[in-house]
Amino acid sequence: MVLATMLESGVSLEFYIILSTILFTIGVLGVLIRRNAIIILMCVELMLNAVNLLMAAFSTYHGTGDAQVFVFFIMVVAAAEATVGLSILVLLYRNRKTVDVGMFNKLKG
Amino acid sequence: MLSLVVLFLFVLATLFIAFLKKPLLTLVTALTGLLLTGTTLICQWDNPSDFLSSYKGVYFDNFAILYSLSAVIFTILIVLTGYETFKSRLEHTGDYIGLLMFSLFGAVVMVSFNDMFLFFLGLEILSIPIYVMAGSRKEDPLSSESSLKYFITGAFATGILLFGIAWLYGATGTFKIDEIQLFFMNSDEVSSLAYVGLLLILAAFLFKIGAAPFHFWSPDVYDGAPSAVTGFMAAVVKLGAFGAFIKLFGIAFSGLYDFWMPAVTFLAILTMFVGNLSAIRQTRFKRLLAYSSIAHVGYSLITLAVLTGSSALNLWFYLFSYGFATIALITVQMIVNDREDRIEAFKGLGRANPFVGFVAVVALLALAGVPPLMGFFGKYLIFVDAISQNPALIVVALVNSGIGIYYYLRTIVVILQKPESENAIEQSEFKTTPLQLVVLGICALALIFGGALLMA
Amino acid sequence: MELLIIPFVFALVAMIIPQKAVRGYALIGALISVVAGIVHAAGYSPSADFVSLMPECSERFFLNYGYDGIGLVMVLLTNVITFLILLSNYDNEAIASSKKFTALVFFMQFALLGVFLSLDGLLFYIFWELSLIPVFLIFLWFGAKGKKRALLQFFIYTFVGSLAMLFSLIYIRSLAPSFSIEDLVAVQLTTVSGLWVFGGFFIAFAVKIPLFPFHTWQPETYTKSPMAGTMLLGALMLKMALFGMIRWMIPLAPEALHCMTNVILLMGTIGVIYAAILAIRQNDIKTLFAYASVSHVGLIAAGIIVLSLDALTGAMVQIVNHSFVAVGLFLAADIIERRVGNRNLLELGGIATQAPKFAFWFAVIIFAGVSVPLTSGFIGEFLLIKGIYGYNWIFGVLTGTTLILACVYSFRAYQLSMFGPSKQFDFPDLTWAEWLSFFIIGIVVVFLGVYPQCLIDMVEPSLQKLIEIVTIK
Amino acid sequence: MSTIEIVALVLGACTIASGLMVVLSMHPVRSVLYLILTFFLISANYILLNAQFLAIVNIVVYAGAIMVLFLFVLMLLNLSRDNEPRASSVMKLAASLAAGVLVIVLVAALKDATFLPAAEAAQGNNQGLVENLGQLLFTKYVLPFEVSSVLFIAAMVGAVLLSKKEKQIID
Amino acid sequence: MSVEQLLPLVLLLPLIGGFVNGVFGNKLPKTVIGSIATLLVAASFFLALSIFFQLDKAVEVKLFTIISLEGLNLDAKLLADNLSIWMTLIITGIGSLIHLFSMGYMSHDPGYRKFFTYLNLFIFSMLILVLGSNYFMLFFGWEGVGICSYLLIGFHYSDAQKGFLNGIAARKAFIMNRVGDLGLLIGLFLLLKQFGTLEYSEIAAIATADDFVNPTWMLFGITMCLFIGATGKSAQIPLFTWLPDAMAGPTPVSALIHAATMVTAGIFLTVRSNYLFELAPDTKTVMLYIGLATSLVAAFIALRQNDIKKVLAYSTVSQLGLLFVALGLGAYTAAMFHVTTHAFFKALLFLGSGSVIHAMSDEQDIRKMGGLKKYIPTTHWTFLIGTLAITGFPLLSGFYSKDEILGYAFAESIPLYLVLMFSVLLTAIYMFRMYFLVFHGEFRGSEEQKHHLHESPANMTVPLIILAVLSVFGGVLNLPGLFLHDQAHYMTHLFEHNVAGMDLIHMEHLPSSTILVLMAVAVISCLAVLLVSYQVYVKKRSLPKEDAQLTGWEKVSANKLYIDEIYNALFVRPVEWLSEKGYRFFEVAILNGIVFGIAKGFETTGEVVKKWQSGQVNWYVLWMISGIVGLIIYYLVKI
Repeated sequence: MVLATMLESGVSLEFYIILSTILFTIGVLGVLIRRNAIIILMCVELMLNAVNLLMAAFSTYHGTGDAQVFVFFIMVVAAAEATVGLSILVLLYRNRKTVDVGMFNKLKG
Repeated sequence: MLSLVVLFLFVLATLFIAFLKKPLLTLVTALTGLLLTGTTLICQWDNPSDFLSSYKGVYFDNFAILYSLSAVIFTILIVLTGYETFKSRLEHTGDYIGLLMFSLFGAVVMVSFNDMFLFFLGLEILSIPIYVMAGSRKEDPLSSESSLKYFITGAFATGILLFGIAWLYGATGTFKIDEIQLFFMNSDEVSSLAYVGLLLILAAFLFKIGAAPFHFWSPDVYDGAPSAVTGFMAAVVKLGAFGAFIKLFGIAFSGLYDFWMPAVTFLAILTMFVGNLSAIRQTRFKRLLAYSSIAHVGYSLITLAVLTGSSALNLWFYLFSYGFATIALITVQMIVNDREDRIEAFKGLGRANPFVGFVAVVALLALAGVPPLMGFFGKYLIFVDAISQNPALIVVALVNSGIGIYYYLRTIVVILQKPESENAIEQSEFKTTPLQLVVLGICALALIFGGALLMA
Repeated sequence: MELLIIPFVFALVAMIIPQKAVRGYALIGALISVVAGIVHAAGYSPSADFVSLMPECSERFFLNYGYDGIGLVMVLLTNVITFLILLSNYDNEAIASSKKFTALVFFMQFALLGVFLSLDGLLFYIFWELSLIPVFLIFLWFGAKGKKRALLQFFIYTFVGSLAMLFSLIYIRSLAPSFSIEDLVAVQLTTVSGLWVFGGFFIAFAVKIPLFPFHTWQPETYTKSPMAGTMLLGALMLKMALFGMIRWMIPLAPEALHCMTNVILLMGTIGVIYAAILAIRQNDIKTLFAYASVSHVGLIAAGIIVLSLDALTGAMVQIVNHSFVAVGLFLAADIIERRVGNRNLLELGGIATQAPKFAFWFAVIIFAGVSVPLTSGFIGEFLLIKGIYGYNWIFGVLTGTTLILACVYSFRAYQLSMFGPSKQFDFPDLTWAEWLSFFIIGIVVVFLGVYPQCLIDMVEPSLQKLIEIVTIK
Repeated sequence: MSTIEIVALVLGACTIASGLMVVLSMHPVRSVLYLILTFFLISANYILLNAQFLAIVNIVVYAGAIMVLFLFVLMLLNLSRDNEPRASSVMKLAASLAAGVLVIVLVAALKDATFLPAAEAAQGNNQGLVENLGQLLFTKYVLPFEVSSVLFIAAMVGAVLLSKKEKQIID
Repeated sequence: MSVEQLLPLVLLLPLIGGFVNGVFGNKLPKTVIGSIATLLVAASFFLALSIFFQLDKAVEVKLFTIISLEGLNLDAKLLADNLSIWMTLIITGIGSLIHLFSMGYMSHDPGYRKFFTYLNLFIFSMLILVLGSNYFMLFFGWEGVGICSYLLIGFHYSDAQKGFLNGIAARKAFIMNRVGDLGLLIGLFLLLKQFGTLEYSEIAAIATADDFVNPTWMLFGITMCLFIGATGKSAQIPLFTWLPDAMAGPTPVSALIHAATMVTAGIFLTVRSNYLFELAPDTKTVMLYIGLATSLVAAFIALRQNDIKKVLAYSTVSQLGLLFVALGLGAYTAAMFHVTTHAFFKALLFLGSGSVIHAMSDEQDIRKMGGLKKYIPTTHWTFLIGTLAITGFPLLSGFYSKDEILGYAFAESIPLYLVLMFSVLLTAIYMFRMYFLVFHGEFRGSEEQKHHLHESPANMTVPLIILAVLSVFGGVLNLPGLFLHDQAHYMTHLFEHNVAGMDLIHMEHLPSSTILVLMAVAVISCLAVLLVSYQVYVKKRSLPKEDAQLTGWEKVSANKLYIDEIYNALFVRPVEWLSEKGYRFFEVAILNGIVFGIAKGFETTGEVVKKWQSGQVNWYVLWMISGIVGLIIYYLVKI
């Protein structure tokens, strides 16, 4: 396939590392500045996706499938986390009628 | 491997038997499972075998068995001590116990893994039930809040960890521990990818064990979570996390020891100070425990910072003693059962219930590291190991022990103090259950004689 | 081995015996310990080597017990003083009939004996720390009002101090094959590492002795703690530190001596003078005695550190003397406080007319405290000051002022409380238990003042060996 | 610059832009939609990386399942309004600073990175195909695979435990 | 019995007495108590006497070892030679008389038993002091007598008015003594350093050996230290102010301790160490001038004292000064001679004053007395003898002993002689003043006192009479060679072994005529003072002024040269100030402040660190990110 040779053709590994780093950082940024817990959860998903992308890039680079298998597991975990996270949010919403993380500051000091 | 299977089967059994709404039966099932797991673990001592010989995903060497067995013991204690609470919601009794056992499953995987796959999965299996359990007092907003905080920071840390694993994989091209180890041993020049990956993984670990500046979740979560869960986090989760930590850094990354050692040393110092200083002014008991736990993480990190042949053992012993002390204190806290969880509520405990008071004092002294309790020997082993390499670090640790004594002692004084009036005793009745007393007894015995046995 | 087992067993059994029998039980238990100590002393022929209590298994660290002359003296002292403490509290119903108290005192005795008998660094440390717990509990359960601050101050202070010692022990352990004292002594340190080791020990001991300027915990603790606690502290716990200097600090790290001798000597000397001067205007009798104690032990510490045979011998004599005197003084203070309900010297007076026996024995104790000849205090201070004088004459003269200053504050205390016309309170004379306590103290003090040689013979070989170790290193 | 490079660059830029929009758009639903877009773009990247199966799974699992779940919860909790309070400006500044520094230091760390020799990018480099991955997953990695089922059960039990309405609360 | 057997017995008898009285005394009647005490001391005296006559050479008796260490050997050892036995005789002799006197004097005192116990213990301590064969034993006794002195000065501690002051006087005495003791102790250390032993005989052997190289500074130090010790015990400048205050004790105590025996311990010490002092002439000079100054100052103060015992006390100080002048001149035998006679007449005077006080119902102020000679004749006559003896009235004991010292002074230098003579003159002035005021003129006390006036019982007068006889004839012990060549210089010969090897008797080189002139001067001056005093106090009946009317030198004298005030300002106040301020501003504010400041610091830090835990999860994440950034920066910096 034509596309398979992309690494040789000048799209370097660094490109993907930087790309995923930036995506990851965007996720981090989201976690930091958003106060809606659901969005924060989404940003975490974005972070995980950045990792997935990096894994895939390395997989291609190293020429083994291991990393892609790893990506599957990351997806598994992401799904599990999303489930649990959302149920926590539902619970919280029931208790406090909000999902604004800024409101959850009773525990401190 | 067999123990994992046994554990899993009994978790399922517990979950299903719980539908009968007979809490005692559920408890018995769970305990049977845990005891059987323990037995299978013991049977594997000195006899590391693998279920799948072609792929050594998990590997039960003595190190793994030691850590797993301790985790099993702690889980038994926690289940016993928390039984009263679990029982109060009949339809969830099985869930509670099952989730704790799931978490234990994760912990066992985390100390026996052999590649990043299982490490990562183990970590998640360890964490996710705890996210849930932290919020398991559903009507309590604090519990939910702690759950949320733990979850957000935990998920974030998972992201960091995975990112780190990815970078590491990029550098080494493998997920296996032994291959990574070989890679670092053999290559003269290690790619920066590996360094960054290592640091990201380190950060994730520091989060999981609660070291500064990744510790912020822990006081809030310890405080908000139901007491039994707090105990579980302090004892089992920490054991699992540290087990994996020393496995990765002590084995896989030992080639880069010179690189990460100063960072770990610095963070150990920072953690000790943050934990101890924050604990000084606490008025809530579980927060105090949380900060003390942070401080203890600091001491534990010393083993990693110096990393000798006996580090894994020392660390185990330290965590083992710490676990007993914490579980004892959590049990006492549950007996006191103050709504506000004030330390002041402990006043008159020694008078009203001498045995509980005694165990509480022993546990606090053990945390403070007073000989001849187990906690002292834990510290002692760590310090002896470290002193020839880094005496200054030990000085710092001792200074911190000194600070720590302040708040432990204050608490002890509260416990042993005479109440101002006689009515005060009657007001504060401390209800105990036989199971809790058993737990306290076991902890006290372990704390008092554990050290001597080891040294002998 | 029975030396250690007896108090331990008695401590355990104390919890289950009937309430009425506690007082008698306590005395019997303590007496048995004293007898056990005397049996050991009778069979002891002075030499510099350690007599192991369990020779067959002394390589197990937690069974490595033994004594030399110094240790034996300390053991005897501990047993006798424990007996005295129990005896002198006999009439203090609230304390003496308490099972808790009895058990704690026996436990304390156990820990102290452990400190004096252990020939293993770690074991020493364990017992050292262990000894804090009973005192802590006695203080907590039987202490005066407003004790919390003093309690925390004292315990944090001493705990932190012992942590420093832990550092030293661990440090030197990392250079030695085992924790046994022979191995530790055999370690050769550089000056710098010697300073580390020495410094750690020193902090621990300086706090506990206590040396100026680490003494601030003491007056407050003494005033707030119950009499038995004060006695345990003043008579025995402080001696642990002095003993520790002789047994552990100096032999383990003599490399640091040339840097530290003058420092410690200076601290000791300042302490002697400073505490004495402060004692002069104290009106609380317990605070006054606390400062007096600071002053006296400062002299002992200074004497130990100059490491001459006479000063060391003097230190041993003075350790014994100070223990007895401390028990006597605090017993006197307690008698006054219990009967008058007041410790303020300015509000006391005229007791001597009402209670001549008490006045007499109090005077004997005071005389021993100001080291009048024919009391052991004189022998101790004579040798100490001579030793210090031999090291450096200026320090000798300065520490010698204790002879004068001690008179000033001791006699002031005695006079204000005992002399003058009778005041408006009723002061019954001594009960038999109190009298007997004073009597024993008096006999010992005078006997050692006239014939200290029996003590000197016991400790001399060990002290010679200590000096030898230092000289060789 | 070859076509592929240009494609990759454009794709990368789009991904980043879309990702940023997730964070910056204030309406939650819009964020979700941007996230789905991002997932699609990442899938495109996967294809570019010759990980075809991954690309499909990514869309199916993330965009298809997880994001729907998110949307569902969003709707359930009736949060689809633009009323999210803003983070404090201090936080914003600090967060941007931290994120910026994070990118910079990571990239800086990458500056002198050395890489293992790349694998022979042979024509037959097709480990991204489903049969290869399946092979790996069910032979070599069967244990983690099984263990992940434990994770799922745990998550499931947890989710049930948390989401189930208590009888007492209803009463 | 041999000397070796007798010697411990001499020592032990008073101890036994003290012990018996102390332990069993409360079951015994008063007479038995007093008799036990008195008889045992008397027995001791007779034993000592028998030793004295048996003794031909020094005898040492080792009792046991006190301290035996490498390089330090201190034995409890007794030494009997002429000097120590002579002192023993004085102590036990005068001691038993005073015991006898006390039986009467203290008969109404509730502390009767205690008093005799203390008195016996004092005798015991004093005997240790003089009989010990080394400086260590001497120090034992030295401090022991200090303690007994303390106990006896503060004897009436429970007195409603004066109890408290008595206690303070006792304390002052002990503390001042202690200052001297410290000096002595350091002297002991120096001796040990120089000679390696504290045994008199060994030190003497070394110091008098031919090949002994005199380490001048060392010996100066040693002797100065010994002298400091002596100034404390023997009440010399600067440590003399305790002695007048010590008069707070019962009068027999003043007689025994503060006149006859204890205060002469300093003299004894110096005589014992004479070979050392001979090697250190500078110390002797110091001693000479200190003694001279003390003598003058005390005599000056005594001039305007109105307390009968205070006058005697200052007189004692003055006489002790005179003794130190003698010692400074190297006139050891003369000093011992004067010690002996002084013991006689000063004990007599004190006991006499005791008898007076007893008669006056415990009144001590001479302004309230007068005309007592007809009420208490025995006391009057004996007191007169004592007064004459101390003023150096011809042919009485004081005349000889004082003249001997004056002679030495003259031989040394004439100005010295003149100053000393002046001091002697002052002695005569204040003694006669007191005598006349007390015994002549009108009775000035209250009616009640007058009503009670009575002569003391026999057990009080008998000792007075015996002492009066001794005061009269004591001079024969060391008659100058001028009169009777054969019997002359009995004491000089007695002590020639103790002060051997020194050129002592330079007075003998004075021509007889000079000696006669000196004697004549002394006699004339004494008589002149007597006549003038008689004129002033008996004929003119002039009375002491009230305190408020005093001016000029009289005021200074009456106020004791303000020395107590000066000492207060110089030593007592600063120490108290230091004690109070040190406690408040150093101990509490600084030291405690530091300790609690550290604790506070930790708590404050804890408070601050707690704030870090904001409760906002975004911030937690932010800190985590910062941590990661930090770690990676660490990497960038490190690699």
